[in-house]
Amino acid sequence: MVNPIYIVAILLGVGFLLPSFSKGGTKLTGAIFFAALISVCAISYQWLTGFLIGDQVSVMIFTAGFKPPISINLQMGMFEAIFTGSINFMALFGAIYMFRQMAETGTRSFVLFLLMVLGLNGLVMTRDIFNLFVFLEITSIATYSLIGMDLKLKSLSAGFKYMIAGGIASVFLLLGIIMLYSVTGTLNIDEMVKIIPAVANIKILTIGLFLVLFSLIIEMKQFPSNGWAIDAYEGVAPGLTGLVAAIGTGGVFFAIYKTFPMMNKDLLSMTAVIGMLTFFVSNLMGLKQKNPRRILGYSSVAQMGLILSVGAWGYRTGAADEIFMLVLIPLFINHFFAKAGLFWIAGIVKSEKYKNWGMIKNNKIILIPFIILVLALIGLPPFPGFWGKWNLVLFWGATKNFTWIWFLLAGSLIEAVYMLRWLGYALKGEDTEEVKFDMTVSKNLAVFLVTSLLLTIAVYYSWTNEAIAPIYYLPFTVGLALFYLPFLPAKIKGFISMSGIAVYAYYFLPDQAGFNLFFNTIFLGGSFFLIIATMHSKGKRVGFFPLLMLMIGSLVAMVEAKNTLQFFFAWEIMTVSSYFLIMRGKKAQKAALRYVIFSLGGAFLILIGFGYAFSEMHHKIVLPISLLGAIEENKSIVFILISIGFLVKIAGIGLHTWIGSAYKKAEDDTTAFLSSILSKAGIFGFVILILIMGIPKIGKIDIAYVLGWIGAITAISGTMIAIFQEDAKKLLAYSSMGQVGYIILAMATMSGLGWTAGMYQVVNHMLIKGILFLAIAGVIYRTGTSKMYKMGGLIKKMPLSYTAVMFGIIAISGVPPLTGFGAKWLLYEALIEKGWYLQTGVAFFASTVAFLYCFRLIHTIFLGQAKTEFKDVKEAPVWFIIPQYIFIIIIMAFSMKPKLLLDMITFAVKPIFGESLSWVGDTAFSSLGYWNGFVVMNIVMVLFIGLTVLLLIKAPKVQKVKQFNIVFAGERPETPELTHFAYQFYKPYYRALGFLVNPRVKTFWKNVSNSAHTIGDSLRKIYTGNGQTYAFWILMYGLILFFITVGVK
Amino acid sequence: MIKRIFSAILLLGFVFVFFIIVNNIEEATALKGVGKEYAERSGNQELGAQNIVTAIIVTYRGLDTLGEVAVLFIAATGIAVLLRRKKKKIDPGKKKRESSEILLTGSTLLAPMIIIFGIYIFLNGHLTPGGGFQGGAVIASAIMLLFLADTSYKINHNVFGWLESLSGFAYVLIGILGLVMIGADNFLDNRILSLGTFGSILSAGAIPVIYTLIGLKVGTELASILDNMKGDLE
Amino acid sequence: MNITTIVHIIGFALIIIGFWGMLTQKNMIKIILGLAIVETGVQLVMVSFGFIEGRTAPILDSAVELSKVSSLIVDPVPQALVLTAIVIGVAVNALMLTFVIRLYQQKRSLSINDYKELKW
Amino acid sequence: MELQQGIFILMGLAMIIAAVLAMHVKDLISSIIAVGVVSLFASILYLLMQAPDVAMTEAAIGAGLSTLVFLYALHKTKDVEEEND
Repeated sequence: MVNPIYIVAILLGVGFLLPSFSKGGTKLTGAIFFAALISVCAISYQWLTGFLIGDQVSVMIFTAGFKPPISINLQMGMFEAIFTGSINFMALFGAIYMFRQMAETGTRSFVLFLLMVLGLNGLVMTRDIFNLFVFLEITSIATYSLIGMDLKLKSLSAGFKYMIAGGIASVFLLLGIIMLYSVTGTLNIDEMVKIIPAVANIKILTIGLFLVLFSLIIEMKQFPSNGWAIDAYEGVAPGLTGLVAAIGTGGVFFAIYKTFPMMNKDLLSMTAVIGMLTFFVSNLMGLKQKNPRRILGYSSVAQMGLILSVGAWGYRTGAADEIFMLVLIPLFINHFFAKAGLFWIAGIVKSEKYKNWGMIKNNKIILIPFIILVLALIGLPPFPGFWGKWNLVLFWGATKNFTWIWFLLAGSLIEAVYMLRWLGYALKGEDTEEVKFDMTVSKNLAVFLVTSLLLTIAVYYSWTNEAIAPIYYLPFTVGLALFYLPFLPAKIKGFISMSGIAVYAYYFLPDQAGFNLFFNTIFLGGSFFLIIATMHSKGKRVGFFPLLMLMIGSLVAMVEAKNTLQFFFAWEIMTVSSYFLIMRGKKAQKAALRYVIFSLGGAFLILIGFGYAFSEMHHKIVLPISLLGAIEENKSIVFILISIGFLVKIAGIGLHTWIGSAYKKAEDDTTAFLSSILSKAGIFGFVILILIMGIPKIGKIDIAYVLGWIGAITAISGTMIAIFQEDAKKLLAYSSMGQVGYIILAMATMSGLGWTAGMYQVVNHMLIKGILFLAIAGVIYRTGTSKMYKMGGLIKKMPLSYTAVMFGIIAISGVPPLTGFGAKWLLYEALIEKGWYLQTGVAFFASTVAFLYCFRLIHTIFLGQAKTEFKDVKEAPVWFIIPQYIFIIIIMAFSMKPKLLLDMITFAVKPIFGESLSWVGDTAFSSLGYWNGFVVMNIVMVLFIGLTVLLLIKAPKVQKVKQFNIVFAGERPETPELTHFAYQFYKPYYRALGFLVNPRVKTFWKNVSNSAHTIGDSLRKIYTGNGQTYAFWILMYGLILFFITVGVK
Repeated sequence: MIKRIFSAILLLGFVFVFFIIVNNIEEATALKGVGKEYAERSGNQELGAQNIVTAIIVTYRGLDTLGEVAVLFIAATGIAVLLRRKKKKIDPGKKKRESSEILLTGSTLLAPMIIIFGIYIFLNGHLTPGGGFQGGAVIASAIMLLFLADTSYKINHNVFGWLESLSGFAYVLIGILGLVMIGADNFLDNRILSLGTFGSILSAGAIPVIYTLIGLKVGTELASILDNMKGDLE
Repeated sequence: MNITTIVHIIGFALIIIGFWGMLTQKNMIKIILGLAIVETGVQLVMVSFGFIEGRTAPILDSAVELSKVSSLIVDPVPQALVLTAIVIGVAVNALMLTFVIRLYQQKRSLSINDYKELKW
Repeated sequence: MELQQGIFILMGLAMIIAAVLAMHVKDLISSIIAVGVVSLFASILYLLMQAPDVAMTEAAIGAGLSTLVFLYALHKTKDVEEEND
């Protein structure tokens, strides 16, 4: 192993020599410059592999031939190797990015760059506190000079403010060092740690420790004394800011981390509180930002705040090393690569407003890294940030620090909001021509290197995490494989996906049992047929099938999750893939953003619930799902939190505002998936949760009762909203919200019959929504519009779609003989048996109202007279028709022989809830009555066919009236459509019951987001841009903290 | 006006903090810890240097000084980068007033004396107070005198440039020599040369050599800072 | 009132005056001057931490008897630290001044209130 | 002991007055000179406190060079036309 001191020697030696070679031009000096950087990377790479793979033990390097207290020593341990390695490699990438700018400025900029890297390496390795000060000064002065290098007004003014703050910080650091020296008699950190316990009561020691800590906190850019830092992130050239944000803060963080062992308890908790405060407040302030660089500035200050807080926590609770490896490293690496990459992309896309980043949507070279880095930054799987956050919640849960978990996840949700809003504009923003790209090769190469390195680390993390066995990633394989075949036409990709599902089902379904088998068959079977519809598109449909398969894979992986980590991993992958699927729709940006915020909010609530659960389980890595049942202390909190998370997925009342716009704006066949397959994920979550934990009680209130009412109110409000919709897809969206409400109501009864009804409705709803959405998709495909009052009389042109919709409506409204009736019958039986009469009343009313929107759907689209522009409309493409009729055949089969379906359900429900239905031949006997599906079906079939034949023969000659020759007292209305009967079909009902439906919940959530924005807006006003005010804030902050921690005594 | 009031309140708070500090400082009556260690080691001439502060700066805490020289070097380079003239515009004929005869001859006579004094300072760094930094500063003041006295005086850039980078590189080389000659823990060790007789010019191993190099480097660097700052007007 | 406390008081007074200058003066060069005064104050405090009354400088010339060195000389370590701190302080001040020069060339104003483009 | 303490107090007062002057006087040149005086007094104080090395550094670099750097900076930030008075 090369002695790490050579890192210092090479960087300094080459730094000194370079000016003398400047005669040879920047070509020669550039070559020497890169040679120096690469050799330093090689040394740190050697040490890094030595530690990660080899059995290298941490090494002390002495200088001047004497042992530490006499001379300065450097240390190369595991943590130092990781930090120096990442700093050196990122410096290399940064050098590649900034090469052109540095070559223009001349050899001296290479010198400054080398010495900045020297300062950072020194900062990480030194064990002497004054040496820490010297290396900190080297880093700062080199950074100031690099900042001022491009001589722009913004960089210079930001640099000047940076220097004032740096000057004040070094003043406090010097005072702190001399005080520590005067008490402990040594300058070596390890020696100090040994001596401090003996002299702990001396006042000067605590003041000295406080001063050292405070000066390094200023350098770490913590709120509220970090105005200068955010101006620097905004003003300075992005190439450099990327580096400062990544390695600059990384080096300073390691410096402060080194001093933590010396600090006493309340200094550490002060740091932890400061860090978390910075994380939360900076994210809040990030909401109102317009300039991409300033957004990244706030986000990087926030992330470093979090990392500082976690480091302080580690030492405060004594679990420093374990937390360092499990939480701190993943979080740091995540911030490290994501920030550098994003700043560099911000450097390439020259635009001051994130709103017109729409330009990059057709420039793949920038778009793909941008997406990956934004996802990594938010901490979505499989990136390191996800594992870091998981372990952090695990740690805080185990030590019962629940408020910290709330702050952590609230902060990351806010960060997800403004980052995904930015991503939305990048994917779907409109093209504004004034954005120009600086597509120099070196810049893109640097971004590419950073992104690919981050991906490899992400894969390494996911692969080696023992909580998730590699077999667990099987469901995602087809999705990931399709990523690499974008060139294939849609049909072949569709076929590959279907065969993938079939093979998976063939191998894995047989050995599953109970609800896992039940839900797996729904997910796999449903999506198998729905994919047929997706093959209607002629083009390649790049990106659709991989995302679809990832979603389906995540559903299946969720079902097979053994422990909470696997479950949450699958849940988040599902959120991400469904977000991108919705995003594919035209102008789907707002809807997708609302959807993803709600789902992420729900996912974070689930994570908080797990956090509460960990407090009793003390499991190292993860908590097997089965053990969730063994929780006593905060059982109800865990249940409520996790169930709210699932309610978001099902669009329960109060959390439903995303469903209308998301289903409307997504592509038509994606909506079919969302409604029939994806909403069942929430149901599955409930099933697992209730099976393991049962539904706890809080004091007298039985949560099951509350859940029942939530289901009932969701059902009634979903259907009520649905009636008044003008748009077919919105109508069906709110109808699926209502139908799922029934399922929750059924499950809340916690009785055998209730659960059978619930599961029956699950299957029923999956089939019906599959038919209805695909039929509407066919109609929209042909007519181009989804507004119902624009259509009409399509029965002659699209008879097959008509019949499919008719079957769907009969099934959904519960009219015998189809499966709908079975679902309603079982539901009412269960509710009456349970004694919930009021809920039965509400459910009954809701199902009658449901029939209203079904009638509206079929009447406005298919019946009445055809509009002139749709007279040459052909039948929906065959790809849409096939899955609809397969589902109809299944429905017919289940209606004829309900036993087929009910056996499957009781097979799953019986072991838990016991026998609920007894069978005699084809009639099912429940406690209240009996039902024979077969007989009913035959009678109705006979009647139905008879009537239709009769009508067809005697079809009376109908007098054709031209549709719009309605004359209003002599003048023609200018928009005839609006006079069409289909427009505001239920106007009178609206007048009567409209008050139930006006968007109270929507305004509630609007107020929540507005208040967050205003708080953020008012908070950021403290950064007035005046360097002096920033200095004032730093000193005032120091004073306040001094009186809080060191106090007066 | 409010800003003054707030600053006044803030500084009153700091007065109070410093009052606490001054109250709690108990006066040191004897050396302890590392200070005592250095005194005893220099007492029995471990490094052969009479000036203990120099011994500490050059050898015991050699990495600090290496870092500090780097700080000065970065500052000089940074100032050169920041004050570089974008377009090589030669100043038009606005002739500066020629300085008087007495001033010219006086300065040309005095400057070498000051430079010799500077060299004396860093050569005797390990014996009497003073050393590389002080010597370098004196040399720079000599060059400052020439700048002030003779407005058309231009320092010879490539000589200064070569001197600066070579002395810096030599300093790092001595550090590496320590590693190569003595052992893995002896970066910047001064015992690569013999310690010589206590109190003589060529004693205390490599300390005088290191201090000369530092003296030259600091001298040239401060001179180039002054030259850049002076630079003909934009 | 021994000497170390006197010098401590002087040092801390300088720091207060320096901060006062930095916070209230508009002119950027005045701010840097304030910072210079603060640094001088800090250096004074550092040296005074190492001072022991009635002892001589840490130079082993004739006045200091080699065997009893540790009871005769002042603490050399703070002096070594201050030496480095002075040089670093001057380097930082010089760099800040070049920033001010360049800023002046952009906006022809030395007042810090005129450089507020980057805010919120 | 009284004499030495008296000298220190005197020096201290002089420095504090010079520093206050430096901050409050309007004309920049005199405030730079005042800071130079402060650092000169400081180097004398260092001498009295048995720190010759630090005294020399403070005198040479603190008082000498930094004052000059400040003067040069001031020189370059005045408007060009009224510079050759």
